[in-house]
Amino acid sequence: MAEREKRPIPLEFEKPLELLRQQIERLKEQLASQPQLEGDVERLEDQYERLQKSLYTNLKPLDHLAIARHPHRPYTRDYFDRWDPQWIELHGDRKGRDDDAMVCGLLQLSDDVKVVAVGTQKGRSLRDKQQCNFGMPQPEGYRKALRLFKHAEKFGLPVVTLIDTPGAYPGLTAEEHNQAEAIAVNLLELAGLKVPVVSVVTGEGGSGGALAIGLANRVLMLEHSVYSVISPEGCASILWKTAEKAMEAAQAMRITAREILELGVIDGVIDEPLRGAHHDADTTAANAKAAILNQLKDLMKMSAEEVRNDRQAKFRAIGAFNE
Amino acid sequence: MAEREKRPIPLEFEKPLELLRQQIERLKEQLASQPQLEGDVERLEDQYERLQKSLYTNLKPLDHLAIARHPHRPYTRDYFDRWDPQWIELHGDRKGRDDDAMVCGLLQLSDDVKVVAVGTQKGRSLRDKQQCNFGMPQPEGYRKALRLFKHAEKFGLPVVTLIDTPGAYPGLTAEEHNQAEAIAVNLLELAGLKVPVVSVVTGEGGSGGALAIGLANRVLMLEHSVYSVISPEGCASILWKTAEKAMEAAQAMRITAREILELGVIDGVIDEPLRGAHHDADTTAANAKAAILNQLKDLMKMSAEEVRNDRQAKFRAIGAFNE
Amino acid sequence: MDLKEWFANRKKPKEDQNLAPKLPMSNEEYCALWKPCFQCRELLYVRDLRTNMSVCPKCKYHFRIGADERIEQLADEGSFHELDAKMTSSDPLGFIDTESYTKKQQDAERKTGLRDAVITGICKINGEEVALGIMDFAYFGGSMGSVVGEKVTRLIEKAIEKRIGVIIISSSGGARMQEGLLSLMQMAKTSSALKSLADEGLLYISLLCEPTFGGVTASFAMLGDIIIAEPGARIGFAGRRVIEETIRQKLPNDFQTAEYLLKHGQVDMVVDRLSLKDTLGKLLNFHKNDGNSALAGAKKKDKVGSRA
Amino acid sequence: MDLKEWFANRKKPKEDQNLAPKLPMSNEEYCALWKPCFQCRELLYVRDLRTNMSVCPKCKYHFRIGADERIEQLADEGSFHELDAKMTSSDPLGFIDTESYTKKQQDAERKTGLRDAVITGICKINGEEVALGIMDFAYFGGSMGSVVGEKVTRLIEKAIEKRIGVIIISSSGGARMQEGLLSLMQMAKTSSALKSLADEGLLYISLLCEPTFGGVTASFAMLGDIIIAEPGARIGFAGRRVIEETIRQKLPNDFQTAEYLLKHGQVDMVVDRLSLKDTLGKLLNFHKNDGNSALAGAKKKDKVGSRA
Ligand SMILES: [Zn+2]
Ligand SMILES: [Zn+2]
Repeated sequence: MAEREKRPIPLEFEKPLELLRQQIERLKEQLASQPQLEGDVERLEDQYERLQKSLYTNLKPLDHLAIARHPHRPYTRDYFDRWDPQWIELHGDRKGRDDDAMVCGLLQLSDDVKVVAVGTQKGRSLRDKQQCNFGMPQPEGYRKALRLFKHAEKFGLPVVTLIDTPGAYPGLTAEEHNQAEAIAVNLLELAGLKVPVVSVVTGEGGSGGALAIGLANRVLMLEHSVYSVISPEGCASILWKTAEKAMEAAQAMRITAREILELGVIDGVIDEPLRGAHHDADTTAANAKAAILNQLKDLMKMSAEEVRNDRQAKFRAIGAFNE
Repeated sequence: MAEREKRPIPLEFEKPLELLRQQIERLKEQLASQPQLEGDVERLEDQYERLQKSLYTNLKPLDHLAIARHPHRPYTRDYFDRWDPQWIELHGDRKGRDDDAMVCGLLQLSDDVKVVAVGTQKGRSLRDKQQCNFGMPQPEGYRKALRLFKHAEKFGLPVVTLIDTPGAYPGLTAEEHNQAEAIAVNLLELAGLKVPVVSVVTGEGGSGGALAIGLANRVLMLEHSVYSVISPEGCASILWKTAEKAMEAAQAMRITAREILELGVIDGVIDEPLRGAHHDADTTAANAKAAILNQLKDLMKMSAEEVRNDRQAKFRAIGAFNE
Repeated sequence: MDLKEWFANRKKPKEDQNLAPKLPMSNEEYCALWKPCFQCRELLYVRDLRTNMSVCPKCKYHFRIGADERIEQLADEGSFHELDAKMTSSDPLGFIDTESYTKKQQDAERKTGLRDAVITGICKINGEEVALGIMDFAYFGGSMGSVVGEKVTRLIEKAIEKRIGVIIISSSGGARMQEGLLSLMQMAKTSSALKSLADEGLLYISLLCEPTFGGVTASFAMLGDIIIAEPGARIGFAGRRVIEETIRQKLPNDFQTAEYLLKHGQVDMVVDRLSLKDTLGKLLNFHKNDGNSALAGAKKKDKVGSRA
Repeated sequence: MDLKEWFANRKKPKEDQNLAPKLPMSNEEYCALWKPCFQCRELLYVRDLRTNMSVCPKCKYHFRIGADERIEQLADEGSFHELDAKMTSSDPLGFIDTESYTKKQQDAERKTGLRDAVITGICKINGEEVALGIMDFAYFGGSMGSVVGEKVTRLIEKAIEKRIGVIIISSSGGARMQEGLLSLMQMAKTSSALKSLADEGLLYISLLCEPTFGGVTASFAMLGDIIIAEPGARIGFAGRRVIEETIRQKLPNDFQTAEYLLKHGQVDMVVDRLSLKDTLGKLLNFHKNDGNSALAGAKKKDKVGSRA
C-alpha cells in the first residue's frame, strides 16, 4: 500500500509556474555565495504565490479535465486504503469474469459506519492500466457492482461509490455481453435500492458508464473532477467535426464540478488540496470521507421507503423544458 | 410444425416383436394365393398381442431408458406446439447467449389457464441436435429459464417445466460461466417462487441439470421416463468400474417412474400410449396437459405464501436417515 | 425506357439526362412517387411501400418510419390520444456549436413537424389499452434530452395511474449532447420510473428499431419485460466505428444487428413489421390481469412479498 | 544418511532398503511422523505440519484436513457444540454394487470415526456466534446423501431460529449415488433452506476446499453471500475427465483451481488457511446487526418490501 515517491508531472497550464519554480531554485543555490539575492528570492516567491493563485482561480474546463486525468491522481484503491486499511475486497460477477476496472469491498468508514464501497479503477503502472482496462468497465464489472449493491441492501449497509472512468468499455465482447443492459439494469436497481447511496465523482465522470454506479441519493464531485454526457473530444468531433475543438465543447457542455452544481445535478463539491488531489492524496481522501459521512448522517436516519423515495425524487426533478 | 412420416425404429428389447410382425406380413402376402393360411395369421397375431403385452408389463429399467431416449420421442417443442399452436417463444438470457437447449415461452394451456412454459430441448435432425447441444443446457440456458420464472412471478402466471436432458453440459465455457452457480441459483429462486410450478419429466431426468428446472410444487413423470442422480452408465463406471454394468446400476438406483413414485419423490405418473410416447405424440401431449391442468387446479387456489410453503415443505420432507 | 432504367440513368452525369426528355415530371416529383430499396435496390412505388408498412416487398428491408406512420400502423383507428404534445426543450445551457441549439431545434421542427424526438400517448392495440411512446429519428437523430426523458417518464407514470402496460418504440443515436449532463440524467429518470412500473407488476414491452444506440439503449430500451427488435435494425451501446478504433480489428458484418442480438440472448424476438401489431396485441392480452382468475390469490404479494 | 535420503531410498526396490539397517523405526512408524508435501515433495514433520494448519511451510500447499482439525483451527476453544451427532443413513434403496451400501458405510465409519460426511454445530469464531457445517472428504468422498442434506438443512434452520450467520465448509465429490434420487433432492432441500435464510437477511459464507464438485457445488456451496476458496483447491461442476472426453480437447492446467475461479468471477476471494479464522471473524463482525444502528430504519423492509 506504500507508494513510491512520484516525480511531479506538471500540466500544460502549469508550465509558467514550473518555470518560476526552477528560477527560484537556481537563485537559492546562489544564495550562499551571493546573500544580496535574498530580496529577489522573496520577490519571486511572492510572485509564484500570486501566479499560482491566479492560475487556480481561473481554471478553464480543459484545465480541470487535465487535473482530473492527471496520472498521479488518487484512484479508488487509494481512497479505500486510506479510509480503512483493513478493508475486505470482494470479487467477481459469479458468472464468468472478475472485472478489475470495478473494485468492490466492505469498508469500516468510521467507528459506527460500515459501508459497501464500489468504484471504478484506472490502474497506475502500464500493466495495472491494462489489467484495469484504463478504468473502462465491461458488463461484468457493472454486474459485479450490482451484486454488491444487492449485498448492501440485504444487510442494511449504505453504499458508497467512487466514479473515475472515461466510460464503459466499447469492445466486441462488451457489446456481445450486453453492455447497455448491464448499465440499464444498474440504473433500475439503484433507483429501487432500500439503503442510502452516496456517490463521489473523483476524476472523470464519463457518460452512462459513470452513471451506472452514480444513481445515488447524494452525488458529490471533487473540486477538479468533471462529469459529462460525452467526452469533450467526442462531442467536438461530432458537432465541430474535429476533436481539436475539445475546448469549445468542454465549455459548451459545462463539465466542471461548480457548473454542474449550478445545474442542480449534484449536491456538493469537495475541496481538493492546492494544485489538485494528486499533490496530497491523504488530505483529499480525508475531505472526501468527511463529506460522505456528512451526507450519510442524514440518510441513515431515513426508513427504507424514505431513502428510496428520496433518491427517485432527486432524479425525477432533473430536466429543463417548456410546456 | 407438421412432421414428416418417421420410419419406426424398433428398440433392442422389441426385436422379437419386430420379427413376429415381419413374419405376419409375409404370411399376409401369401394369403391371396393360399387362403388356408388365414388360421396361421390369426394365431400369430394373437401371439403378437400376448408377446407385446408381456414385454411391456415386464420392462426392465434399461428398457424404460431406451424408450425415454428413443429418437422419435416427443420433445418439448412437440408438446408446446400441440398445447398452444399460437404459443409465443421468448429468447435469451439478456447477457450474451440464447441457449437452444432451453426453450421458453408463453402458452395458453386452456381457456382459463395461461402459463410460462420452460423445457429442455434435444433436437431432431443432426443439425438441430447440435444446435440444441443434445439437450444439455449451458449456464445461459438455466439463466434464461430463471428470467422466465421471474417473469411468471411478476405477472402471476404459473410455471410449467418439461424435463428431458442427459444433464447440464460439461464443457469448458460452461464451467467458466459457472454452471454450478446457474443450477444452484435456480434451485434457490424456484424454492421461493410465489406462483405455482408443475414439472413433468418427459424423457431423461439427468441429475442436477434436470433438477435446476424441476424444483416444483408437483413433479410428474411420463410412464417410460427416467430420473436419476447420475446416468446408469456413469454410475456403473464409477462403482462397477465398467459402463457395461449399466443394467445393474439402473436397477440399483431405481430410475423408473413407478419406482420413484414409490420413493415418494414425485407426485404422479402419466400414462403413455402403448409401446411408448413416440407411437402417438398427440395422445401423450393430451395426457400430459390433462395431468398438468389437474395439478394446477388445486395450486392456483393457493395464496402466494401457501404455494411457496407447499413447495418448500415438499422438498424439506425428502430424505431417509436414522437418528 | 422503363422506370428502372430511368432511375439508373439519374445516377449518370447531367448530360445523359437529356436522353429522357419526354419524361412527364421533374426529378423531384418522380422521387416523391418512386424510391429505391436501400438494401436490394428494387424501385418501389411509394404508395405501395406505405401500404406494405414501409417494408420492401422483395427483400423485407424495413424502412425507417416516423412516429405518425407508426401510430397509423399500430394504434386502433382513432384511439390514440397524445400526451404532453406541447412540451419543448428550453436550451438550459445556452449551447452553441457551429450554430445555436435553439436555432437547430427550430430548423428540426420546421423540417419534421415534430417538437422533440418522442411522441407519447394512450391508445388501444387490438382492443387492449396501452401507454405508447414512439421515438422519431428524424428529429435530432432521436436523441434523448430533457423532453424525451420527461415525456417518457410521464408516460410511464400515466400507465401506473391507469394500471395499463407500456410500449416504447426506440430509435435513437443516444443522449442529446446539447443539454449536457441533463441529458445523461434522463437515463436515470426514465429507468427509475420503470422500476416503479415493475414494482406494480405492469407490463413493459420495448421495441428496438433502426438504429438504437447509446443512452437510450442503456436505459429504457433494454429494460423491457419483453424486448422485440425489428429485422435488420442496428442496436448497441457503443457505435461500430468507436469499437473498431478501440479494439483495432474488423467487426463481423452482422454485428449489432437485430439478428445478432437475438443470437446473443439480448432480445426476445425479431418481429416483422407486418405481424407486429398482432404480436403486440397478443402479448398485451396474455399479460392482462383478468386471465388466470383462479391465480388471483397468488398475485397478492402482501403476504410473502414483505420478505423478498 | 539424512532423513530425506532415506525417504528417497524407500522408493527404490526392496533390496536397497537393506542399506539402512540401523533405522530405529519401522516404515509405518516413520510415516506417521514424516510426510512428503504433495506439491513440492519437501519432507515435513507431521507435528510441525499440524501446527502450521496442515499447510506446507515451503510451498503453501494446503493439505486436505478432517472436520475435527477444521473445528480446532476455526472454533474458539471449547465453543463448538455439535448438532445431530447421531444421525446415520438408512440405506433406503437397499443398494448393492460390489458390496452393500450398509457394509460400505460401516467400513467408512470404522476407518474415519465419522457417521457421515458432514459435522454440524454451533460455535464461536473470534467471539462471534455462528452455525458451522464442515464436510469431511474422508467419509465417502464427502458425498451428499440424505444425512448430509438433512444435517445441513437443520443447521440452517437452527441459524434462522438463533438469528445468526452460517458458514459451510465444502469438500465433496458430489451426490451420493447409493441413495439414488434421494441424494439429488438434497440439493433442492438445502438450497430451499438457504432461500429462507436469505429472506431473513442472515449471512451465509461458503468455503470451498479441495475438492468440491457436482451436486454440492451446484447447490449450497455456490450460494454464499460471500464465497471463499482455499488456495489450490479444485472446484467445479463436472469433473475434468468428463469435460475432456466431451469437448475432446486438453484443458488449461489451472482449470477449476481456486485461482482460476477467482479470475472467472466465481469466488470472492482465495484465503490462505493461516489467515482464514481472522477473515471469517472479520466478515461475521462486519455483517453483525448491531453496527450501523442509525440505519436500523432502512432495514425494516415491511414498508417498501411489499412492492418488491
Ligand atoms: Zn428491398
Ligand atoms: Zn510443499
